[in-house]
Amino acid sequence: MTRRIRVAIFLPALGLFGVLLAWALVGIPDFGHYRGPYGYLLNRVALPERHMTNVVTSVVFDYRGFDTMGEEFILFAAVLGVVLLLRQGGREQPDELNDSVGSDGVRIGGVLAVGACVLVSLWLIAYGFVTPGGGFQGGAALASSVVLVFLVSSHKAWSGVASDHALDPFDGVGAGGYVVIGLGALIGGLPFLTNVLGPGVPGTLWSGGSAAFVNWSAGMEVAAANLILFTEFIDEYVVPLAAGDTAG
Amino acid sequence: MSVFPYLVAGWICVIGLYGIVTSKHLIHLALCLTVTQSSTYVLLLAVGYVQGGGPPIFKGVKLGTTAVDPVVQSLTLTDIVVSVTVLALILALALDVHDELDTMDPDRIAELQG
Amino acid sequence: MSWMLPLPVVIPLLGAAVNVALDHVTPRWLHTTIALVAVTTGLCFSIIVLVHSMSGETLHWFGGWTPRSGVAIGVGFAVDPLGAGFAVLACALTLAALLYSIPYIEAATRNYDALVIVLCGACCGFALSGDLFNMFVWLELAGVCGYALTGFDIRRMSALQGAVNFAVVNTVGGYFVLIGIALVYARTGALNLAQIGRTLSGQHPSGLLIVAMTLIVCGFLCKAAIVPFHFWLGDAYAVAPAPVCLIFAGIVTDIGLFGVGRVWFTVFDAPFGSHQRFVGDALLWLGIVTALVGGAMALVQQHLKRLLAFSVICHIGIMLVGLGLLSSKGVAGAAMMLLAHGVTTGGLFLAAGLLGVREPVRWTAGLWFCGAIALIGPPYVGVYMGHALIDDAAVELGRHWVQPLIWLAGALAGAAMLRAGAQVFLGLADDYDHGIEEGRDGPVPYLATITTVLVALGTAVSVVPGLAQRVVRGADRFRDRAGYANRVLHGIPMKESAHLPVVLQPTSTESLIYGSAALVFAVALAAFAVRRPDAARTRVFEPVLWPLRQLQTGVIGDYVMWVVVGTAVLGGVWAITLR
Amino acid sequence: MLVASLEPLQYSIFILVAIAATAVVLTRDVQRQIVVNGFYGILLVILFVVFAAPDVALSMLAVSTVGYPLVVLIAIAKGRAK
Repeated sequence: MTRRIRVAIFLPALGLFGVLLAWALVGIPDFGHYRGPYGYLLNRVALPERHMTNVVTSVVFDYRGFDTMGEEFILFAAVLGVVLLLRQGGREQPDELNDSVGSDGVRIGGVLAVGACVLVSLWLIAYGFVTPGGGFQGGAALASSVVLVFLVSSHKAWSGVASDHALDPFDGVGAGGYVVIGLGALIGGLPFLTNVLGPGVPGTLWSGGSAAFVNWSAGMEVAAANLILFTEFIDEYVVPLAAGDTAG
Repeated sequence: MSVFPYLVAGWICVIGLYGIVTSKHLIHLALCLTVTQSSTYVLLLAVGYVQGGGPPIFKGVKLGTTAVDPVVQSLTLTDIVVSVTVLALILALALDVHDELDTMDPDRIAELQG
Repeated sequence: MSWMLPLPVVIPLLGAAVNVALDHVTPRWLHTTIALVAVTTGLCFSIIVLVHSMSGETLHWFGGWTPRSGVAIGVGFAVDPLGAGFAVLACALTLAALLYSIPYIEAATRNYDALVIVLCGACCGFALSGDLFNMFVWLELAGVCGYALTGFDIRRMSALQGAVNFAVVNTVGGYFVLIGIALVYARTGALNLAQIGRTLSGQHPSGLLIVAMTLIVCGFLCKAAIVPFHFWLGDAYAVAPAPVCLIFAGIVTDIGLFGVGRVWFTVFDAPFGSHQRFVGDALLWLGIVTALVGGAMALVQQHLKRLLAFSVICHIGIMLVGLGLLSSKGVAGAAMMLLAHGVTTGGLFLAAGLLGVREPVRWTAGLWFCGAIALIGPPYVGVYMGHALIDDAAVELGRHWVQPLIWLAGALAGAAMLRAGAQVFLGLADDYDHGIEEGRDGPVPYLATITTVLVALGTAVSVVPGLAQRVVRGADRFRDRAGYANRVLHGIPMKESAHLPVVLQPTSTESLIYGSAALVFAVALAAFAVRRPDAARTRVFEPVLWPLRQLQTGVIGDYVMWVVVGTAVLGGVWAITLR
Repeated sequence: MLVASLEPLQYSIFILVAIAATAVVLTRDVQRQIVVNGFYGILLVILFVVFAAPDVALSMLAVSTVGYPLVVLIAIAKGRAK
């Protein structure tokens, strides 16, 4: 089938699809007039019952914590998949790759920046139950800040920070920790993922109860998973480059 | 025009699909997939929006203040973080295809496959 | 005992996490052991859950968030016998696949076991869940595992292309489901299936609901590979390693159909109940077309696993016919067929895998023919009981024309398998490219034993006394929207029901005749194709199938185009008929 | 009340997002596309803030500043290198 035939069949179908979609969308209650009841109920009860000021995080890690466990495992499985695909055939690590950034100023500034970003990320995870943030956002931010190490220093420094030997345990423990906390409640005779330690003190680090631990394990998992992913891609990029250097 | 935000979400979905079908490059295709996915974020958040409502965070705000729906936000935020890994998975497949066939044009790939 | 419900899901997931955490410090045999233990534990618990779900308490609210005055505030598992049975099947087939993989998959392949058991957990979660978004999460998880498992066998280029097509089509399908969920949420403000159904009951069918249903159903049908969403399946299943194909064919494809059934009988039955004929008929026709296309395409394949892939499409189509009849017997027929087909086809994929290990042996040939006959379904063999129940359901609704069409489709796929068996296993033709990667390791007796167990179980499904009656009872519960909502939202237990007999389900004379005729037809067609291959190819197969093959281009743009076309057409048809 | 007075801002950001999404799709050159996509990501972040969803905005920010660009740029570089 040529491209022209494909587009000729596709455009009318897409038009019909769009019309149907629009027909559905105009049936939604007017913008800004959400009718509930789910969200309104949670907004009402989350603070009094769970002592968490950030309702979104309480939904993510407490009310619908089981969904989040599934999402976390999507991350986990996708990373396993990327590793499986990119690490086929046991790629060699380059011995030495002279790609360090020349200026000391850049390096010092970079290290400071990395430190600051890491601190902000940890703060995002820790105070997720109080202010915007939480394990998912903080974990992603943490991984992003560690990638800065690669950008401001050398590949050598990077591979010291992010090797799969160091990261895989975090990945596994983060994902497994979530399940173990859930199972803990189950062994105690309560439903899976029951928040046994809550409610905590509103506005503090411990406002989450045991959901705070869930939050931290999710943060660990998200950060480790993203870092493994970035490591795999960076190696994919750097290693052939290094091989090219030595050959040329 | 108070359904305008939903229609924007619908448009993003449709244009993303258009990009996927007409794409000539697997990386382009993967990014179009993320565009289609972003339509779900826009739609979900628009659905849960309350006019005049603040974020569902009651830190320094009296409980009972009008706030938007927290559920759609929780559904969206995990999905966004996950989307990178799924994108990476598809790109990893695309890279392996490229290693073998030296092309990322879906039409050419099918041709070379026979 | 409701504490057991999460275990078939979380134990495999925990096993995978432990495997990865210990990745660099422990040997491979320990990983395999952990995986096997996790899946076996999941299997045991899912069997207990199945037994209890027949009568007892079957709810689990995660985090202890029970509904308040009919509003669900957490995620819940609500298990009925069909869901629990699906979880049992998922764990059992995964166990078989893992055992087969021990010698079959290279030891160097890291993370393989972990991905397989996460896939198992995801499928169980999908079957047990009572929450729309939670179902979506498990669907995505199963998808992500699936893409990676398809593409990792990198020695063959086509594996990658199959995986890319699989990934893109199913990702688009997933977005459709999510948009549908957003629409439903906008209307009802709920994610719990029972609560959505309750909110929508008595509501007038609106454009929003019609399109939401279209999107959710089409997203699920992408996973189930129903025409015209099916193109990716041939590409993907033909290239995945044999044990992975076993899991795909047995459970991953089927969760799409399961999802369609689940959302219809708990949610959309409420607003569209008075128009259910139109919904059912659309599914019925999609199913018939899928079955015939799958059967016909199977006939012309020269590649063993591709042939099996099209046979999967054929049988998925027949199951959709059963589902589309929307009656208890129809659903039960689909479930019986799912069981028999999943186990048998899985066994056949493993038999195909055996070819790569050693020279073809006669024992394998016997297995292959046994499995092929089980998939045709002569009286009381293999898929027969599923066929017979669907027949009964069709007759009850006055649709006699359904029977010959689906029996014909099954016979076409069966003929293709008989022909391939004669050519590949008995060596009646040399030019048959069976498409199996040679050079696998593994002790043949060990692998053949697993294969034999699966084929034997699949063949014997129809003669298990009392099974069909229990599946029909399960289907009754699967369809009971009001009872489901009462149990989930208000904790009202079900009524005590009469004890079921443990005897063979009687079937109609028509089914007996059709079953026998299908076998005769398949054998005759296969014999013709083997004896006069050129005549068969040039006069019969090629002219009929040329257009179908032209569509199977392998270009991802074409496949996504068909997804949009299918969704738009189905949505248009429902927009006209359901208003 | 503050948000209610931002009606024109809401509409303009919606229009911008729609235009940017279209631009991402229509940019056929992948190197240019990743730049446009970064811009689209930032617009989405702003949109999420307008929707009173700071959590989602943070999520998008973390992902669209490093995640998408890094992964895609390396894929592009890899594609060019061969």
